[in-house]
Amino acid sequence: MSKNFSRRDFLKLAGVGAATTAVLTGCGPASKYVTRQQYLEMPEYNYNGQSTYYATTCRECAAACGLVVRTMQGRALKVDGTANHPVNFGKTCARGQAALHGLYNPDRVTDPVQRTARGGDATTIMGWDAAVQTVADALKNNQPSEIAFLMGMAPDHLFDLVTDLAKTTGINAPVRFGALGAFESRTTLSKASEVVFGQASIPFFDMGGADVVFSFGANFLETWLSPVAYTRGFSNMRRANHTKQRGYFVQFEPRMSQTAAKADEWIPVVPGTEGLVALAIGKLAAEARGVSMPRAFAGVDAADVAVRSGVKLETLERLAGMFANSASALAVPGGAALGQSNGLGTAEAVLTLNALADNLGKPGGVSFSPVSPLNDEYHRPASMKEMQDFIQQMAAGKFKVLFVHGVNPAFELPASLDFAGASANVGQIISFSTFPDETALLADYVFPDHHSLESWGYQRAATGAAQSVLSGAQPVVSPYFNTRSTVDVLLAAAQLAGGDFATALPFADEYEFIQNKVSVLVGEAGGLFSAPDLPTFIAYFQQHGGWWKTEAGFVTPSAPDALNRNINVSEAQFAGEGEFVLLPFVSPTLGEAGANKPWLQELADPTTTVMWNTWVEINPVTAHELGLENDDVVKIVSEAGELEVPVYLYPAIRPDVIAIPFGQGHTAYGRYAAGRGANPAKLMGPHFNEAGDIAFAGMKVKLEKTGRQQFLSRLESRMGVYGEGMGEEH
Amino acid sequence: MIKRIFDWLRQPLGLVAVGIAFLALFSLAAYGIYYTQQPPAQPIQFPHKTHVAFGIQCLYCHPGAERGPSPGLPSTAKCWACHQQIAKTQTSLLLAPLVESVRTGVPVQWVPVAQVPDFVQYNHRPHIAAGLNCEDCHGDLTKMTIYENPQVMNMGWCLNCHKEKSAGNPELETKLLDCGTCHY
Amino acid sequence: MTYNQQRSDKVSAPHAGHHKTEEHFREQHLMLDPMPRGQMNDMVMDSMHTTSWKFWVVFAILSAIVAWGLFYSWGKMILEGLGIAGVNRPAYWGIFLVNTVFWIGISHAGTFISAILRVFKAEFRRPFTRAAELMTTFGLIQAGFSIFMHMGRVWLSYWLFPYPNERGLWPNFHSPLSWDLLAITTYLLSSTMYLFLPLIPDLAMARDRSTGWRKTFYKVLALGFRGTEGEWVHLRNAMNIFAFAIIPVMFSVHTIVSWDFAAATRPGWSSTIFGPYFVVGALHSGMGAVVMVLAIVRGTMKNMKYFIRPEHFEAIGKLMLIISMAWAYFFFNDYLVQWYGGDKWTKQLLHYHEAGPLGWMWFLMLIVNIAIPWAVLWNKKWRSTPWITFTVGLLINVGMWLERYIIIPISLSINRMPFTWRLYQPGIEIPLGIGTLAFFILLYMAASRLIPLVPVWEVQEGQMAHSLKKFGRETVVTVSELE
Amino acid sequence: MMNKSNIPEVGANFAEGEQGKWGMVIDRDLCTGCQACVAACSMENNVAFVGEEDSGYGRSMHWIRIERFWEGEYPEVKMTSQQPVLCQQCGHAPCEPVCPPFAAVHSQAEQLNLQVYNRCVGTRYCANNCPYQVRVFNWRDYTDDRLDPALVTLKNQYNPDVTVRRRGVMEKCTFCIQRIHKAQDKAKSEGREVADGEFTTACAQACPANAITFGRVDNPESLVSQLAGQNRGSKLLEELGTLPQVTYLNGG
Amino acid sequence: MTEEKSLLAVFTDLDPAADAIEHLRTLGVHDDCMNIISGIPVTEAMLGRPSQWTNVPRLALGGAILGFLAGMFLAFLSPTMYAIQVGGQGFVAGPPSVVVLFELTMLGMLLSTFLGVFLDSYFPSYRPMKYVTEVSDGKIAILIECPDADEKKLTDALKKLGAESVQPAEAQHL
Repeated sequence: MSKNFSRRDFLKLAGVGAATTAVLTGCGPASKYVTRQQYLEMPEYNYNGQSTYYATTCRECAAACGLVVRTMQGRALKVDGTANHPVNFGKTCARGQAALHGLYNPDRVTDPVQRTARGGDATTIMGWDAAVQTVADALKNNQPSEIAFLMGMAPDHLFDLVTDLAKTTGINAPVRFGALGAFESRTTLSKASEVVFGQASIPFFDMGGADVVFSFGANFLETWLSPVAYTRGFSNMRRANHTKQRGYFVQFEPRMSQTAAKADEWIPVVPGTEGLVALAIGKLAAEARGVSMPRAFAGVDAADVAVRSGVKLETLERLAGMFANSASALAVPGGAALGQSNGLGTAEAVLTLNALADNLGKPGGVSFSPVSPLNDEYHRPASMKEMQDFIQQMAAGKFKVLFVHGVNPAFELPASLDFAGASANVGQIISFSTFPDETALLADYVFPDHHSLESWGYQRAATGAAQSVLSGAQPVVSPYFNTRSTVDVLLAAAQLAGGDFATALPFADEYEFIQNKVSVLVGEAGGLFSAPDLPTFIAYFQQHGGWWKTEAGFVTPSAPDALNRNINVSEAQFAGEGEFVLLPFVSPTLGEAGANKPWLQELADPTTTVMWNTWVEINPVTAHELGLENDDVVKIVSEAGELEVPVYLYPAIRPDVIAIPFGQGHTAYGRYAAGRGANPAKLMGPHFNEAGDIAFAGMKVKLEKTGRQQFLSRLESRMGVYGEGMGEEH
Repeated sequence: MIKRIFDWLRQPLGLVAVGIAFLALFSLAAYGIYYTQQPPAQPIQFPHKTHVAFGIQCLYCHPGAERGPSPGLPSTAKCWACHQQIAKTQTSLLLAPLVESVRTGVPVQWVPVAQVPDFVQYNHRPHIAAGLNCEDCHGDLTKMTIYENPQVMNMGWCLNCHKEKSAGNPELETKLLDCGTCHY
Repeated sequence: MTYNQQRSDKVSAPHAGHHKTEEHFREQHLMLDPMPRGQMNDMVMDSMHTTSWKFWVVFAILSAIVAWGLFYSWGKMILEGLGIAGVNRPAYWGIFLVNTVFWIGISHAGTFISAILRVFKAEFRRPFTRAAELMTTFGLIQAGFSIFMHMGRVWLSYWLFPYPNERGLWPNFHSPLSWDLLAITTYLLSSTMYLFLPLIPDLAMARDRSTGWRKTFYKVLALGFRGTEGEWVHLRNAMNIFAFAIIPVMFSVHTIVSWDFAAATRPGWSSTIFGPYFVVGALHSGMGAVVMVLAIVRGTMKNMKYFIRPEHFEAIGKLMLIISMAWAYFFFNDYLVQWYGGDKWTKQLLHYHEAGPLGWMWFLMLIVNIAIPWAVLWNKKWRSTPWITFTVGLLINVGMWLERYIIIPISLSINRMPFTWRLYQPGIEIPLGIGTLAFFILLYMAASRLIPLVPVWEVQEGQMAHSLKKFGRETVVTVSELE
Repeated sequence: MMNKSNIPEVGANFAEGEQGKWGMVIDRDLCTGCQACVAACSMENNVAFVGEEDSGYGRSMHWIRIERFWEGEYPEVKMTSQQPVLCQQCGHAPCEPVCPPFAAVHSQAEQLNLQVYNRCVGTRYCANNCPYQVRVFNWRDYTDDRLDPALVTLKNQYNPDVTVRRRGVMEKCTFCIQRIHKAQDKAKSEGREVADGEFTTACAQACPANAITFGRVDNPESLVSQLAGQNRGSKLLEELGTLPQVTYLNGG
Repeated sequence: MTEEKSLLAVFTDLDPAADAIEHLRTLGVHDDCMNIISGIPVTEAMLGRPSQWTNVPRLALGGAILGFLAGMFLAFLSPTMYAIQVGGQGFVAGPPSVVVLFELTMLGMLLSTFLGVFLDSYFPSYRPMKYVTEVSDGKIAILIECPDADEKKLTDALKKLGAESVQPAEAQHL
C-alpha cells in the first residue's frame, strides 16, 4: 500500500444519504428518484453496496480502545470493537458507539475561522494557508517560553510531536488535562502508587481473577480509567466457571453509583472516611488471619472507625473476615474516595490492603500495566493543582500564545480557577477544536482538527491492557468538512516558521511523522506481527489497528515494606458551609464530552434513567424533611458558586450527601449540548488533596428551594419502580 | 342564500364554472402525480445498445451485482479507460459531461432508474447466484439507449417470480415468500 | 320495582278509573290525538322550513368548531404525526378509541329504538324512530372519524379492507380490528339503509309539497315513490327483514368492539363478560343520547311538542332505568370476578382505578351511571319531565365516556412491565373530540332541516291503529294489529 | 414461574420449529446497565432519538431498555439486577395476530417476529398487546431532515441495510435480521452453514460485560443453547405462553 | 284494439275505497287493471285486494347466501393466497372465521334486501308517472286502466261510490 491512500479521495456521496431516507410511502419526498453521485475513481478494494471495515482507535476517552468502523461508499456507519485489541477485546461502551454522532455532528466547526471578538459567535472564515501562516507567526514571533500547549489526556502522536517540539525549541512542555482524569484523581492514584509500590504509575487491578473485590469509590464500570477493560474484568470476576467461583464485590461509597449498584454489597460510608475503613478492614483482616499486626494498620481503632464511618463494627469484621479468608482478594481505590482532602492517605491505605492480601503481581491482584511501546514511562496528565499554576501563569501574562487541542478547559475546569478570566491575559489563543465548544469561543482562531475518525494517529494505552499496546488510528472516511489535521498544521507551520521549529519537525506530513515514530517497532519481536520493512509494518499496523505484544507484560509492584510504614489518613476537611456534602460524579453515559451527541443524551442514565438533563440526587427522607419532591428545582449554594438543578429523589444515597452528574451545563458546544442542564464544576472551589488533585467531593453545600419545577425526562416509570407493581418477577 | 348559490350553479354558466373548477383540480392532481413520477434527465444519454453491441458484459460496468446488494454505476475512471482512446470523445456533444467530469474531478450524477423503495432490502447476489440473467429483470439492453424498466417493479412482480421458482420446494417457499426476506 | 311502578301509575293519574276522559287520553298520548294527514304533513314541513337566526348562529359556530377541531387539527396531525396527541407508551390507545367506542355506543340507541321496539311493537317508539336512527348513522360517522384519526398512517387505511391486489395480501382476519372494520362497515351500511327505507314515503310527501331546490332534492331522494300497493309491500317486507336482522348486527358490533379489548393479553381487559357489558353500556349511553336529542328537538323545533310528549320521556326514562340496572349488574360482575380471581397485575390495576391519580373518574362514573339514574328515574313525574331526563341522559353520557376512558388509557397505564407505567395526558385529542361532537350536532342540525324528523306515515299508521275501548267502567287504550 | 416441563400436554402440541431458531441469553448478573447495547442498537438500526420532551413522555424509541427496580429503603436499599428488555421474539407472539394488515408477522424462515414497516398503518394494537412493552412507535417524523436540519449530516450514519422509519409506524428489535441475512448470504455464497458465533447482534457485540449471547437455540451445541440450559435461566412472563426466545440468567 | 285509458279516483276514507274496488270488479275491471296509491301502508286485505307478490325475502335469502360465500372466501380462501403465520395460530383463523361469516352474511342479506326494494319497485324512476299529490295527504287513490269506452261508466260509478274526484290520469313529473 502506498502512502498516498486513495481512500483520502473519498467523495461524499451525498445522494446515497438522501436515498436512505427516501420515501416510505405516503407523504414522502416529492420524487422517488434521487440522483446518485458515483465514484470518480473507485478504490480497488471497494465494491458498491459492500462494506469496508477500518481499524482505528476510539478517542472518546483516553482509554485507547480499538475500534473497527464499518463504512460504505464513503460513509461511516457503525462502530464496533476490534476483536483482539488488548484493551477492549471487541467491546465498546456507549460513548464509543456514539462517536459517529460526533463525526456527523451538525455543529462541527466546518472551516478555519478567525473570531471577531473573544466570547462572541461572530467569525470570519479564513483559508488554510492563512491559518497555517497564523500558527507559524505565532510560533516565530514569540519567545519559546511564551508559547504554551494545552492538550487532552490521550497520550497520542500529537502529544509526542509537541513534546519533541518543546524539547528542541524550548517552548513550554505541553500540559495535558481532562475532567475525567480529575474525577478519577489520577495524580493521587499515581502518587499513592509511588509511595506504596515505588512506581509513579496507574496500577492495574486484575478483577477478572479476584474472588473478592473491595472497591473504595472506584466507579470502574462507568468512566474510571478504562471502563471497557474493567467491565470485562468485572464480568470475568462475576462469571463462575469450573475453575473459579463467582466473585464477591463490595463497594464503599456514600452514593450508590452504577458500579455500586452492581456490587453484592453497597456500604454507604461517611464521605472522607473510606481510608479509615480501609485501615480498619486491614487491621481486622490481619487479626483474622492471625498474622502479626502490620505497622500500617496498627494505629487504627476499628470501633472508632465504625463510629466515624457509619459502618457497623460487625459489618467491618465480617467484611474483613471475608477479605482475609479469600484466596484472591483485591482492594481498589478511586473516584470520590480520592477526591477528598485526605485522598492520598485513602489511596495509600487501600493500596496497602492489597499488600496485606499478598496479591501483588499475581492474577487477581495489583500490577502495573506494561509500559507502552515508544515510551518508557507513564505520562501523567496534569493535576488540578498544576492546572491552577498554569492558569496563574496565564493570568500573569506569561503566555503570549496558547494552543488548545482536545480539551475544553472553559467547561471542564472548576469555575473558581477562572480559566476564562485568565485567558484574557493571553495574547493569542488558537483552538484546534473540532466542535465549537466553550474554549473555542474564547479563542481568537479555531483551526478545526479532523474528527478522530477522520484522522491518522496512534495512542498509547496507559492502563487496562495486559500487554504493551500502541493503538493505531487511521481515517475511516474522508474529512466531511474543510478541516485539517492539527499535526499537519503544526508541521507546515513549523516549516514556515523556520529555525528550530523546522529542524525539530522535518516531516512533510502527519503520515510521515507517524511512520517515523513507529519505525522503531519494525524489528521488534514478540509482537502481534513482525514486518521486515516499514511499509509492510505500517500496512499491518493499520490492518490490525495497532501493534501490541502477544505476551502479557505486567510489572509486579515491589513493595517490600508497604505494610511496615505509617499511613496517615487525616480527618477529611470540607470546604464551605452547609448541611450536605456535594458529590459530583461523571455522567456514565455522557462522560466529559458526550453532551453534543444526541444519542448519548437520549440514553437513560444507568442509575436514575434520566435523559437529556442534569439532576441532583437527594435521599427521599431528607428531601421530604426539606419539603422537596421530584422535579422541584433547588438552588445549590457552595462557597464557589451556585447552581439550579431539579431534584431526583434517589433512594440509595446517604441522607447527608447530594450528588450531581458532570457532563451537562454547556453554554456552547452545539445544539444538543448548549443550554441544557447544569455544570457542577461551577460549584467547586480550589481545594486540593495532598497529591494536588481537586477535592471535588470535599465540599459542603446548602440547598435552597426555588419554588419552580422542571420535569425531568426519565425512562423509568414514575409509579412502578419502587415495588408498587410488587417489584419484578424474580 | 344557499338557494341562490344553488340556483346560480344550475344555470349553464354555473355548470360550466363547476366543470372548469373540477377539471382544474383534477388536472392539477394528475399533473402532480405525473410530475413526481418522472425520472430527471440523465446527464449522458448513455447508449446501452452500442456498448452491448461491442460485446461489453453487463458485469464489466456493474460488477457489484455479483457480490452484493448494489450492482453499482461505473466510475468516471472506468468510462475514461476506454473513452480516452476514442478520438470522438473529445468532440462529441453527447460525451461532454464525461470530459467535464474528468477535467474537473466532479463525478457524473447519474439517475438510478431500476430502484426499489427504501423499505425493500434487495440483494443482487442471490439472484445472480440462482441463475437469473440480467435481462430476465432488466429487459433487452441491446435495444435500449437509456435504461428503462421493462415492467413495473412492484411487489406483485417480485412475488410472481418467487412463487414460480419456489413452487414445489417447501423449504425454498418458506424462504422466498417470507416477509422478512425483503422487509426489515 | 313493578309494584312501585304500578303504584306510581295510580297515584299520578288524577282521573283514575272510569273518570278518565277522552281529552285526558288525547293530551297524554300522541297516538290518541289524531290529526288529519294533511295538517300533520304541514306541521312537519313547517318544522323543517322554520329556521330562526339562532339556528344559523349555532350552525356557524359549530361549522367553525368542525373546521378547526376536526379538519384543521386532523390535517395537522396527519402531517406532523401522532406526536401532537397524548398517546405514549404504554397508553398507545387514547381518547381516539375512547371516542370510537363512545360513538359506536351512541349509535346503538337508534337501532334499539327502531328495530327492537319495532319488533316488539312498542308503540311509543313511533314519533322518534327516525330521530334515533339518524343518531345511529351520524354517530357511526363520528366513530369512523375517530378510528381513522387513531391510525398512524391513515392514508393507508384502505389496506384494512379486503380488495384484490397484486401482492396477494388480504387483511388479517385473526385481528379483532379486522372484525371491527367488517362489523362497523356492515352496521354503518345497514343502519343507513334502515334509515333510508322508512324515509322514502316521507320524502315523497316532502316532494309533493316543495318547490325549488328542495323539490329537486326530495325528488331525487324519493326515487319516484308513489305509494302503490307493490311499493308498500316491498318496503314493509324489507323493513321487517331489517328490523329483525339488524338486531344481531347491532349486538355483534359492540361485542366485537369489546373483543378488541377482551382478546388482548392485558390485565383488566381479558374479561369474558366484556361483550354483553359493552352492549349494555352502549345502550346506556345511547338511550341517554336519545333522550337528550328528543328534549332538544322538542324544545327548539317548531310543532315538535305535538309529536314528542312527556309520555315518550317517561317511556324512555323507564328503559334508561332498566338499562342502568343491567349496566350495574354487568359492571359488578366484571369487577367481582377480576377482584376475586385476578392475578397480581389485575389487582394492581383495580387498585389503580380506584386509588390512582384519576380515581375520581372511577367514582364519578359509578355515581352518574348508577346512583343518579336510580335516584331520579324511579319517579314517574320526574322522568316525564324533559329537562330532568335530559340532565340524567347527559350525566349518563359523561359517565359512559368516563367508563371507556377508564378502560382504555387508564387501564393501559398499568401493565405487566412496571418499569413502563406512565400516565396519559391528552393533547390534540381534545379539539378532535370536540370536533367530532360538533360535527355530529352539525350533521343533525342539517338533517333536521332537510329531512322530516318525524316519520309521518308511521305516526299516522299508529294513530289509525289506536283507539279507546270500554271494559265495563274502564276506558282503556287498544291497539289493532294492522301489520 | 411455570416450568415448561410441568405442562407436557401443552408442550406436546407445539408444532415443530416453534422452539425457535434464533435466541438470546442475557446474564443479568453481568449486565452493568452501561447502555452500550442501547447505543449500539440505535446506531445499527437507525433508531431515532426523540428529544427531551418526548423521551420524558414515554416516547423514547430505544429498542432495548434496561430495567431496574428498587427494593427496600436506605440503608438496606438494593437496586435489582439490571434487566435489558428487548423484543423477546416470541414463538407465539401476542402482537402478531392482532395486526389487521399483516404488518406484524412471524417469519417462517427465521422464526422471528417481523415488523414490516411499510405495511404498518399504525393501529398500535400490537404494542398494546405486547406483554413486554417493547414496541416503539414513531410518534413524529423523527427522521425527516426537512423538519430537523441537524439530520442532514447525522443521517450519513444511517445503516443502509435497515429501513429508515417515518411517522406513524411501529418498530421494534429485529434481532438484527440484517446481520442474520448478511451472514447467511455470505455462508451460502461460500457453500457452508453459518457457524455459531460467526456473527452476532449489535447489542451482543458491544456489550462490554459479555452479558448478551446470541445464536441458534435449535442447535444444542451452540453457546446460547448451553447458557440457556443453565438452571438459573428463566424467561420473562413465561406463564403467558408466549414462548419468548430470550432467556435471562438470574443471580449468581 | 281499443285505446287504453287511465282513471284516478281519489277517496278520503278506507271503506268507500274498498267498496269501490269491489264494485269495479263487478263492473268487469280486472284486479290487474287496478292499483291503489296511498300515503300510509294500506294492506291488501283491508281493501280486499289480492296479495301482492314480493321478491324481497327471496332476494334477501339470495344475498345472504352470496354474503356467506364471500365470507367463506375471506375467511378460508384469502388467508391461503399468501400464507402468513401469526402468533402460532393456523393460517386460517378458526373462531374468528365465524365472525367474518356472520358479518358478511348479514351484510349480504341487508344489502340485497335494500336492493330488492329497488328492483321490485323499479327504483329509482324519475319518468313521468300517474299520480296525485293528495295521496301524501292521506287520500287513497285508485288507478284504473280501462278501455276508452268504459271511461264514462266507471267515472260515474266511482263518483257515486263516494270518490272525491275522478279524473283521467296523466303521466306527469312527480
